[in-house]
Amino acid sequence: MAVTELPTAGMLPGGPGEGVQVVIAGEELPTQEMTLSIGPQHPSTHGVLRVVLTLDGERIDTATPVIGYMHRAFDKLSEARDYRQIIALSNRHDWLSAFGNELGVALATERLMGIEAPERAQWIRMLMAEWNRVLNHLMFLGSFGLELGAMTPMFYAFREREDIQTLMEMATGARMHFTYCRVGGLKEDLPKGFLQYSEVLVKRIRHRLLDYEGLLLGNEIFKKRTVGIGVLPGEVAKSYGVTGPILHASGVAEDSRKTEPYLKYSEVDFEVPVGEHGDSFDRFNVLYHRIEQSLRIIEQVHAKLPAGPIMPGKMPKYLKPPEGWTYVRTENSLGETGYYLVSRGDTKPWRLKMRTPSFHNVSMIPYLLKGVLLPDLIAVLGSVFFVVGDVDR
Amino acid sequence: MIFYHFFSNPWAVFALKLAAVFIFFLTAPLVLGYVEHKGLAHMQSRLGPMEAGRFHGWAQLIADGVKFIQKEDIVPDAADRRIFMLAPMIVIIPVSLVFLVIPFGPAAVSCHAPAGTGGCGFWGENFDVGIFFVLAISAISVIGMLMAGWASANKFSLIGAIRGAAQLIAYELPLVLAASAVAMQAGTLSLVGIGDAQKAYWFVFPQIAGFIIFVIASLAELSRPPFDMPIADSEIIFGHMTEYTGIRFGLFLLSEYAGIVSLSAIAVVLYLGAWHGFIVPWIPGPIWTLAKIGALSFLVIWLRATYPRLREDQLQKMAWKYLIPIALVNILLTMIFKVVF
Amino acid sequence: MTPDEIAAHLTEATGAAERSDVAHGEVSVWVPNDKWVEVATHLRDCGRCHFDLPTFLTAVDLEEQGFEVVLHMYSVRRQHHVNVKTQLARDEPRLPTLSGVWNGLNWCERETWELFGIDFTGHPNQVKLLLPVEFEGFPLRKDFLLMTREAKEWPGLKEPAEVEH
Amino acid sequence: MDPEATEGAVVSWPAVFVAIFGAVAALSAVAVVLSRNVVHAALYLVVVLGAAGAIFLVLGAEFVGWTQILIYVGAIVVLLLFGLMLTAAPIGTHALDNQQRGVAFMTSAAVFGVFTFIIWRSFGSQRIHLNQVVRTSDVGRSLFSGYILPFEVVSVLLLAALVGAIVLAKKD
Repeated sequence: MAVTELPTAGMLPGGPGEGVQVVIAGEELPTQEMTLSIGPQHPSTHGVLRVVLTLDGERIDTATPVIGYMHRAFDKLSEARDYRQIIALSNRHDWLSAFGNELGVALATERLMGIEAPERAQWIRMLMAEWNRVLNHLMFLGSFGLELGAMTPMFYAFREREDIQTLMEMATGARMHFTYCRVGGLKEDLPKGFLQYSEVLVKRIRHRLLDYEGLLLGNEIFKKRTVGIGVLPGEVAKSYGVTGPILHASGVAEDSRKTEPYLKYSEVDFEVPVGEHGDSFDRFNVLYHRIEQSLRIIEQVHAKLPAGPIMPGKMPKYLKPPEGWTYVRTENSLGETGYYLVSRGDTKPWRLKMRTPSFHNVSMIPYLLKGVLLPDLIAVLGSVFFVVGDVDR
Repeated sequence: MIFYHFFSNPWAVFALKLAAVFIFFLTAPLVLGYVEHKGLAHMQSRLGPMEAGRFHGWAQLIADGVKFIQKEDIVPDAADRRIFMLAPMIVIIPVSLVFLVIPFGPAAVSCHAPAGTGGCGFWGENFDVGIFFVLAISAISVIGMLMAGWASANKFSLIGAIRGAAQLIAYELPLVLAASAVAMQAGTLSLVGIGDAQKAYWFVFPQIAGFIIFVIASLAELSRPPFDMPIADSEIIFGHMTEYTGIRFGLFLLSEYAGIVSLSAIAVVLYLGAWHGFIVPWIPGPIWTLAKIGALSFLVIWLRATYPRLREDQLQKMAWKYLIPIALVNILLTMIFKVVF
Repeated sequence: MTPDEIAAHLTEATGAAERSDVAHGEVSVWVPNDKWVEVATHLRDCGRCHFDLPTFLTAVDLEEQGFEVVLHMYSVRRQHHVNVKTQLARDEPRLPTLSGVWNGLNWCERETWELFGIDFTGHPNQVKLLLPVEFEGFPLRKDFLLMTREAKEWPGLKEPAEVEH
Repeated sequence: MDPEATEGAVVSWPAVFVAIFGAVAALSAVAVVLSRNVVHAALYLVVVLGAAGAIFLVLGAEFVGWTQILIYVGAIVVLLLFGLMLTAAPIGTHALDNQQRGVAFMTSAAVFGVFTFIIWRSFGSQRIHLNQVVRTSDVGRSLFSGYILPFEVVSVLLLAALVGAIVLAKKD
């Protein structure tokens, strides 16, 4: 049984969601193909994603993601809500990076209205966004290990997440859906003791990251499972609109914090870790090093955080952006989260399109899964970081 | 006097031994399971069970057992009913039989036990071909696994069972080869004889390669991490056990932990000097055996906290390309050693 | 290239740009429907533009003016953006597919099709993506009302100060 | 196992056990053939082979008995089941019947006759002495002295099979 050559770059026959033709060599006995439905309730799909596989033995012929189980009609809902409500709606989608989602809505509205958040608010936003990024990456760091059978990193990751959630709770009052951003600034200033605890946490997490290095990155079996598995060339990644850590792992250092700095990212010093081969190991490695970079940014915020107000002195009573449109992109934890906002001068947006990284990551899955072994499905799926809420919106 | 009469009747002693073996078979997995709960928890910076039985959740597994018994025993509609129900027994019976031959101590000095009552000593039965018995009987469990996977009428179960069977076939060979090198070294197939032969030195020293192979192969036989692909939860839910509930599922779990204890015990007898102690040799042999079994079982648990799992083909490659050739060379070296010295 | 340069280049190179606009640092270029694929391909292949990352594709309901389809592209190498837009008639909106130009637009077009009812001709697999198969209607059209809102107006529609007592 | 019973009486305990296991083996063998489900057939085969192993054990040939179980039950039937499940073994009744019953019956009857004849002629008048357990060392000694040529021939045969299997598997 022969499987058609995999195109290394460029177009796929049929594209994602389409069955890729399998050529069965004529002279041999055709083996029976098996259809296996992974999900919607499956431990390794992070929510309700379903992947329909056709298998030849344990080798995957085609993989078709089936999404929509968590579709919550964000686009339609936001046409019936005002801007403050949308902030609360938006942070539900990628539930692992709630602050990053809110930030985009606030920035888009601010840009249309011509408001600029005060200095301090911008620094704090950056601080929160980076902590949120660490929170998000820790989750994937842990769960990826778990999917490969290493259960300990998961518990370690949750230990660290617990600490960070406590920190976030101090400022925002929430543990997951922070709703801390406001159009124009922030809900409240940082509470007393927040920065001290934040500094302690940076040190603690930096120290504990060594555990992950020992348990996963330096682990022979982990390397055997991930090196050379699910190779995604940079060109293919781009053609699918893949952004964030997955794109970085494929060797493309595209990060809007660098190329189009928003907030105060131009004033802090950090690097964009990139991978060499674009395999599962690289994606994981990039994620790990992104945490280190986020911690670096957080430390710089500690040092540079100015005093001042957190909301502009004079805000209009009603948020009514003037007629116009804009697209704001932010480098969220998993990649580019963008908001395409069209306003007709009303309290509600005329159209708000949420562009999420997970949607594009998942649309690329059929490419990565073709021809891999079923156990590698996990090594691949786990390294294509996505949150189902972020896929379906 | 009545005690004397009782103990002088070999059949009564044999019955007593059987009862002791049965109790050990039921309790050792529970203790091990509890150690796994707590040990794993502390390695992962959490507490583990804390409620059942008040003191550090010591009764957790008993509570689990009660729960398993109470739960409904569901047989899927599409399943092959009889085979589905039979499979857990086929898995657990061979594992329990292995406990019969584990020697915990040396033979008694004066002994008049008639044939068939197992002789005198801390074991259930002393077969002439003990090690062979262990390997043969534990191979039967695979059939139960295949039956469970096939009869469940679930694709995940079937994949799990097929993986399990492939794994067990591949690792049966290095296991037997490593064990036969020990048998050659000791000059006997009897487990008691092999234990006796380690009076001067433990076989782990001359047979270090064999020991490592034996441990790796045992882990694979037991489907324990890093070789737990047959039940890889993130891929195929729970392999051949996916459709099982209640007491039948409990039997599968019991057999897993009993398997850890029994294979650790066999490794202790084959390599780690059985009941022979060191530094403090006045401690009785059975306690030494138990301590060593405990240490080896703990290693099995420890590995679970440390390693991710390998892939099926990597596992097969390891067996056929490395373990089996090394085991064969090991036999050859043992042979030369035996002939020369 | 700066936004203005991109707009100028597009007008000049393809001759397809009807008009262009720069707002908040974002450039939009409106092209006719029949040049849609040609423009996208040109933007991908042309060395000066080199748009290699299709960010998203979506549509906006303009009510009586029909629909506006928006394709946002980014160039990783040149680090610039462009929004290519085209307007479609309200009845039977139809546009050639771009899933042959970029893999990543396959899902975007499926989504736009099911939410706006814009038919992408030549799409290899135009089936429901997010919505259940049996769902009827195109929810993101302005004439598709939210069920609950049909029954009762959103109570938070008016600010408390605006409510007449 | 009363020594007197084995010595004097016509019906000894081992004989009873051999009869029981023999009956189990025979019935299961019939079930293997009559079973319509290929996996059921394979599982009946396990019973047949297990009963054969048990007969060896009863007769004092421990090593041979356990070998029977290790090799046939633990490896060969597992391989068989493995192959069946990988190819086509649907659950439920699955028509496995073919129209060659007459030929099959004649063949098996012939094989049965030939084996019975040979075994009867070779061992017909011999008695098994159950008091002495066959020691593993004796088995080994006779295998490597009296039967060394057949042993080596079988080894070569297995080697050839192994090479053949590798060649077949390499084709992909």
